[in-house]
Amino acid sequence: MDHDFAITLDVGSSAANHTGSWRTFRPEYVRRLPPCNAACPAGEDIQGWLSFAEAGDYEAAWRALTQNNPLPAVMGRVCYHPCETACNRGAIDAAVGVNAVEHFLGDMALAKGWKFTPPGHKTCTKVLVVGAGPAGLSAAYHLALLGHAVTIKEAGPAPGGMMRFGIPKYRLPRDVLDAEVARICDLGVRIEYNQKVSDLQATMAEGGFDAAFLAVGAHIAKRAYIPAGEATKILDAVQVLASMEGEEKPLLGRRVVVYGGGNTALDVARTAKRLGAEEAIIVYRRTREKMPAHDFELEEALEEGVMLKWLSTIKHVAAGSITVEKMTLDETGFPQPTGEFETLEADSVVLALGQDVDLSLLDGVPGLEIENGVVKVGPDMMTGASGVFAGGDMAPSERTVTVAVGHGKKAARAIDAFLRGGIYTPGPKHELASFERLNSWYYGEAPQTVRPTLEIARRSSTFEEVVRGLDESTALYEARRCLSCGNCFECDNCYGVCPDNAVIKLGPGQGFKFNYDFCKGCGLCASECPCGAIAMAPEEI
Amino acid sequence: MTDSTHAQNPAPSLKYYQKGTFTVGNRLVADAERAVQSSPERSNALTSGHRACQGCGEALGARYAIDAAMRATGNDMIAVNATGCLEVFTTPYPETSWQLPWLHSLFGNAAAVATGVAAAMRVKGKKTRVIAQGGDGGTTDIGFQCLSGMFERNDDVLYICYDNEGYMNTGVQRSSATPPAARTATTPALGPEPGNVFGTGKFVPKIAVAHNIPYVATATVADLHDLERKVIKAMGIHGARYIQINVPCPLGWGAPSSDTIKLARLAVECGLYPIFEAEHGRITAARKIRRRIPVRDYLILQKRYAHLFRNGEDDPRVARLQAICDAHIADYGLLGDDEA
Amino acid sequence: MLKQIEGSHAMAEAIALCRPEVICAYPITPQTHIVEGVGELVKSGALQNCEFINVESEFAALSVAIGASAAGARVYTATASQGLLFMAEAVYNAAGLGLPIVMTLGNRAIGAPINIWNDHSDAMSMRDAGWIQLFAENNQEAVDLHIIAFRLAEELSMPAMVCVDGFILTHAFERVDIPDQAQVDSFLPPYDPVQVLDPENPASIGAMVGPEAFTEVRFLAHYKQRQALRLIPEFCEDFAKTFGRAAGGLLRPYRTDDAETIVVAMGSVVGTIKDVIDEMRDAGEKIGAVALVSYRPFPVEALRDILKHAKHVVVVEKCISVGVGGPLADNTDGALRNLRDRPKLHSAIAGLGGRPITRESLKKLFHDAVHAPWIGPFFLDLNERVVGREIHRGRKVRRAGSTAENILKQLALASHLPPG
Amino acid sequence: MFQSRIHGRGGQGVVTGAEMLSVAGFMEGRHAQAFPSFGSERTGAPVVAFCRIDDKEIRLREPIQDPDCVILQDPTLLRLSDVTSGLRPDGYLIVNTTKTFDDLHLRALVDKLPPGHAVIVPATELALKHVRRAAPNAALLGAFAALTGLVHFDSVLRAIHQAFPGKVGDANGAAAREAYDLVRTQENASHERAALA
Repeated sequence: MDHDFAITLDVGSSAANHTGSWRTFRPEYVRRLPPCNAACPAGEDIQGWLSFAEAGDYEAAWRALTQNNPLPAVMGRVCYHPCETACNRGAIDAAVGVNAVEHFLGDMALAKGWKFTPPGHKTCTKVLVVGAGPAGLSAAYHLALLGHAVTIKEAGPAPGGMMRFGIPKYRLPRDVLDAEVARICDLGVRIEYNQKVSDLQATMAEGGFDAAFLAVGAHIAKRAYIPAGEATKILDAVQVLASMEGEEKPLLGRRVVVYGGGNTALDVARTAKRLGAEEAIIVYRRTREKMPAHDFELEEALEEGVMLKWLSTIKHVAAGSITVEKMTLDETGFPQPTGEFETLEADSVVLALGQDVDLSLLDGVPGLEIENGVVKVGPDMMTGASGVFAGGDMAPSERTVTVAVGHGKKAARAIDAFLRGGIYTPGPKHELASFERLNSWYYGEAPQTVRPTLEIARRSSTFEEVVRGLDESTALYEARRCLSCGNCFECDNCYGVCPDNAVIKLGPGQGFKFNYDFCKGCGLCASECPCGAIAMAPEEI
Repeated sequence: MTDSTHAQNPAPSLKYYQKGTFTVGNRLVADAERAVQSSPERSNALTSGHRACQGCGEALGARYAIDAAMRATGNDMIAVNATGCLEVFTTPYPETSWQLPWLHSLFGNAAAVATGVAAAMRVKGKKTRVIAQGGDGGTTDIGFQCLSGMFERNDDVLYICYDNEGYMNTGVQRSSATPPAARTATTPALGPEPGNVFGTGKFVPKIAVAHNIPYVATATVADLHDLERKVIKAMGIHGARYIQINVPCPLGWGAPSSDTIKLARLAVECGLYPIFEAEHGRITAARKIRRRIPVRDYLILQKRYAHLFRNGEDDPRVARLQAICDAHIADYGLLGDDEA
Repeated sequence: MLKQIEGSHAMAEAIALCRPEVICAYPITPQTHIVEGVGELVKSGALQNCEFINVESEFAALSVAIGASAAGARVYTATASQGLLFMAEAVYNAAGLGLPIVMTLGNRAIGAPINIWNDHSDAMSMRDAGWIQLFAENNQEAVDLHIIAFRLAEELSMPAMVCVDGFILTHAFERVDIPDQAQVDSFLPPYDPVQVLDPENPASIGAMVGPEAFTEVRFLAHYKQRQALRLIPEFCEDFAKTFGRAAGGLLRPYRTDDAETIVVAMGSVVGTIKDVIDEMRDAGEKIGAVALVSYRPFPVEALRDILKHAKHVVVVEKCISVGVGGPLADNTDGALRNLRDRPKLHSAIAGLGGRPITRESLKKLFHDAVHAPWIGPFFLDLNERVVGREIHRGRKVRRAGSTAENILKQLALASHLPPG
Repeated sequence: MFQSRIHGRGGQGVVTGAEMLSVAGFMEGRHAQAFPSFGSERTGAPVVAFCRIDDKEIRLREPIQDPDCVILQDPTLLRLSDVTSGLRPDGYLIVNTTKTFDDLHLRALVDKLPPGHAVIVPATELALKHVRRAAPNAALLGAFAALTGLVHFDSVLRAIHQAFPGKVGDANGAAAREAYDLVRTQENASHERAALA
């Protein structure tokens, strides 16, 4: 068109004016560490696998999940999910039900028969794993994926360790555990049962193992001295829970007292109820707030009729009754005796006061150090003995399945590096994506989905699983509650809110990049990024 | 997985993007359900290289609105622009940032010029749609007569007012859209009543409603989906339509350039800027406040209100502004059921 | 077709024949009958394909016209006096944007004091706005100039104002030859805009232009308007061929060939002046006149060619540029600038606010110009007694009140009539 | 050139009267120019309208100061201004009244005019009778045709019909016709008187 001079201009001609020169701060896309990932003892990339799940690609989600943890169906049931405690969504409404989605994915994988992809190449190295508990299984899995030949020697008759002998069936059905272990074995991992290793060096030499990972767990119950009469029945929690796996169920009587305040105490009390006890009373010397057991487990136990006696210690056990002393907390929160006593009826007393490790297999291993009843390990999980690594409950840490799985993975990587003559160094961690980094406005109100629970009446009589999985729609919903803290989820906000059209959209999965020719550095993209994936950095002049 | 023996958990309604309910786009939803602004094919009616200040709310609002209108009309539209920041920063010779047929005539006549364009289209039997746009000065003050005339004749024009609450182009002077107590160059923070007067107010959207025109709406740059929906809805209607968009001005309001959208959001959440729709003289919908805040939280972020918080305690006029918010909340029913 | 018709209605019919597509109307005396007339033609269906828009002000009227014109429509509007001032900003804008809007100006005085009667203050106030300004001597010319104005405006992409004396022409019933549609169609081709708002071919019209290009923009506007000096005679010739009568032109000399005194004037007063000249010629005086049709562009060379041999030039105009004198006299003076033996220029201000300009007064004026010349602008038929008294009173009393009201009071006293 | 000036009040059809007169002139192939005394034409305010008729183009735009004919539509105006000012010595005067020239103190003026150049017409009465509206303009034009002979009555009638199509035109035409006849009768009588004198 013939234009009037100066008054009429050709469309879009301002592209010649590069306003990027105005900028004093430049936006940059960053990755920040989501708090769930940071909190996960198993080192799962929770946000990563949730992002597949929220798109409905459950197999991809499961594969992403199992890059770090081979036991999602188990973990989805027994993990105490510190990820959810850390979850930023908790500050908006409620944490994302990560555990529930993991549960869903694990079950779906089993139902669909998804298998791990075997490694492309094999090494010629052999690794011994002692113990087929979560740490051992995890280490074996990761080592197998790295191409190493792995043999697990397990003292017991079945795999799972504490997952089998410590966690009641109503929390973890055994078919689930068996199926996930079988999938690990499918990678070529050999498990030898009833093979208690009593001399590590001998066993390694005998088998020609190049390295060993020890994860025998902590199966020896701690005892407390309690004056007791003759006919009294005092058992320990490990014994009770383990015997649940056998043919003969433990005889606990009508009134069962459990002594202790941890999750194991709850497990025992709930098991007792299921075995027909009319009363299951937990005696704990401190208050509910101080109790180490998880709140949700306590809630479930209370629902099932488990009773609690706070601020009490058992002073004497007699036939059919026990004597407890009332306690009071001092300023430091430590329980002090009051001198007041009370008698409770009890057919049996189960002690759930913690467990110790059986360290006998380590006798004579040079360089190995024991401290506070556990094996000292370095940051790479290696003990003082070269090539001997340890993890799980026998290493210093919190004793949970998830920690154990994390130990196994970490150790596997370190063993792999060791076998290649190097040292494993994990990559640098991103800065934490704390809640302040987010712009929570953009997230819709979406309360957490609660997994369906078994009716109370049936819980007291059966060992059916109490907490059931989500169905697909609820799992999808839950996955989509993830805020994607610290990592771009392609919401297009930066692309939309830039007043200067200086954000280039690269297409699905590709994210965005800045057009610094036009970006004036206003910072709107950074402040309106929901997940804190944009940082403003001063321009160098 | 459902089992009759299990307690029924009320199935939560599955939203497709809890993660990004209010974001511009989302990889999970169909293209058609995403905001126009999320599309790589958006028209960018107002393209790069314009000379708006960093974080300009008006630049943003204009692109949002015009892109949406262009989507709605299949790019068959013409825009008329009043004099003001938007005009100056987009079309300084020899460069224009517009990518649609665009005409600037004067400060106070955008509505009338648009009427003329629409008349020409009608007489020529063309379906081309017409938008007039301007700032609050060009709309609520100097352009008010033309605006009212356009409304009253029910001319086929969508008028969009980008309300940044003052004459920003000329260096931040007071307009009839400047809120009470706000400091501007002509209402300095001096004397016993610093800042703008507590007048009787002149909320042009309600005046537009009084014309019984087919459609009136308010919107902000903080709620893109709402804004786009309203523009697209407006373009589906013939006759006179009016949309007033709150567009914070970092320069005039005294706020960081990165706070533009946040301020628009807070202006709504405190109740100071009611977001509603009206059709044919009746208010038909109001956008509920999602996370209510006291007006103080909104004011304190802006230097134009700094004098209200100077001596360690709040000026009594903060309470007067809160009373205005409260009245808006009551009048427009801005609280949801659970908030009310 | 010959008709005895009111000037406004004749113009309305002519405008309709030009097939305007958008007409903006806002009432102001004495232009009202014109837009009423076209409005009627639109409502009755006689004028098809035309949007008639009743706007809320003159500012809106021209603004609507601007929008419609930029969008490619042939546009017409009309105004007068205060109305023109109220649309002033848009008047400049339409020219700056190069929009070929045609507007009738029913010439009327500007207040205060408010006055609805004829003079040229309104047209003169917009003389620098960049519009073509054509002045009609009678209603036939008013009709013809509108047709020419559309062609001229559209050819040059420039708005044109046809100035018609309020009441004197707009309200006069006289014989007018209204052309037929075929004639107008053959003279005035359909509007083919130079640039237009078009989604198929978008552009930004109305950019902000800084010091780096503003001079050039203004130069080009001036250059473009000077083009009209060539086009106006061309189109008028073409008009004469099509319609069989002469019309318009830049200017029209009357008995100037051997004239020693030449009167310069615009608009309807030229008719009266011609009668006076005939009378004076009959008395043997060598006098003639020039009717200026095109005030903008100002035909400097054509006017100089006519005036250069005269001894006296008397400019009679209906406007006073307060503090200087008559703008037409100034422009005429400019045309004579640098002539070696330039004629003496006598400036007369006449007919302000509707005061009748009589043959008698004009005859005396032309006589005095030669025999009793004055200095500066001469106010024809000024009531010197009233003015003298008012000046005297104003000197004595600080709070003298409104001059206009005092004059009315004096006149009422003088005529023994109750004031007001 | 024949110049007429019509005085009346807003609402009495003064301007229309002048226009109709110009149309009548135009119909006879002559040039005619009618124009009002330009003002805010409010009902009841004094209004003046002018009409020039000539055989050649009329260029003159000044108000008529020396009329060949004054038509006075409303004699109450006599008290307000000199409505007959400038009336040429050989001019005509038509007054709408039921009174006499003496009653209106016009005798002196009338006597200065040639005999038969001044007539009284009860035009309002005629209008009320035929048109049922106090609009004396058409009747006065009938009288004008009869008195001056400047235009044919037929032309006046056609002009009236052009301004008022249909029944209103017929009614006005009838009023004009009666006024025309009335004046012709008076004229004949006065000619007879003149002849006798």
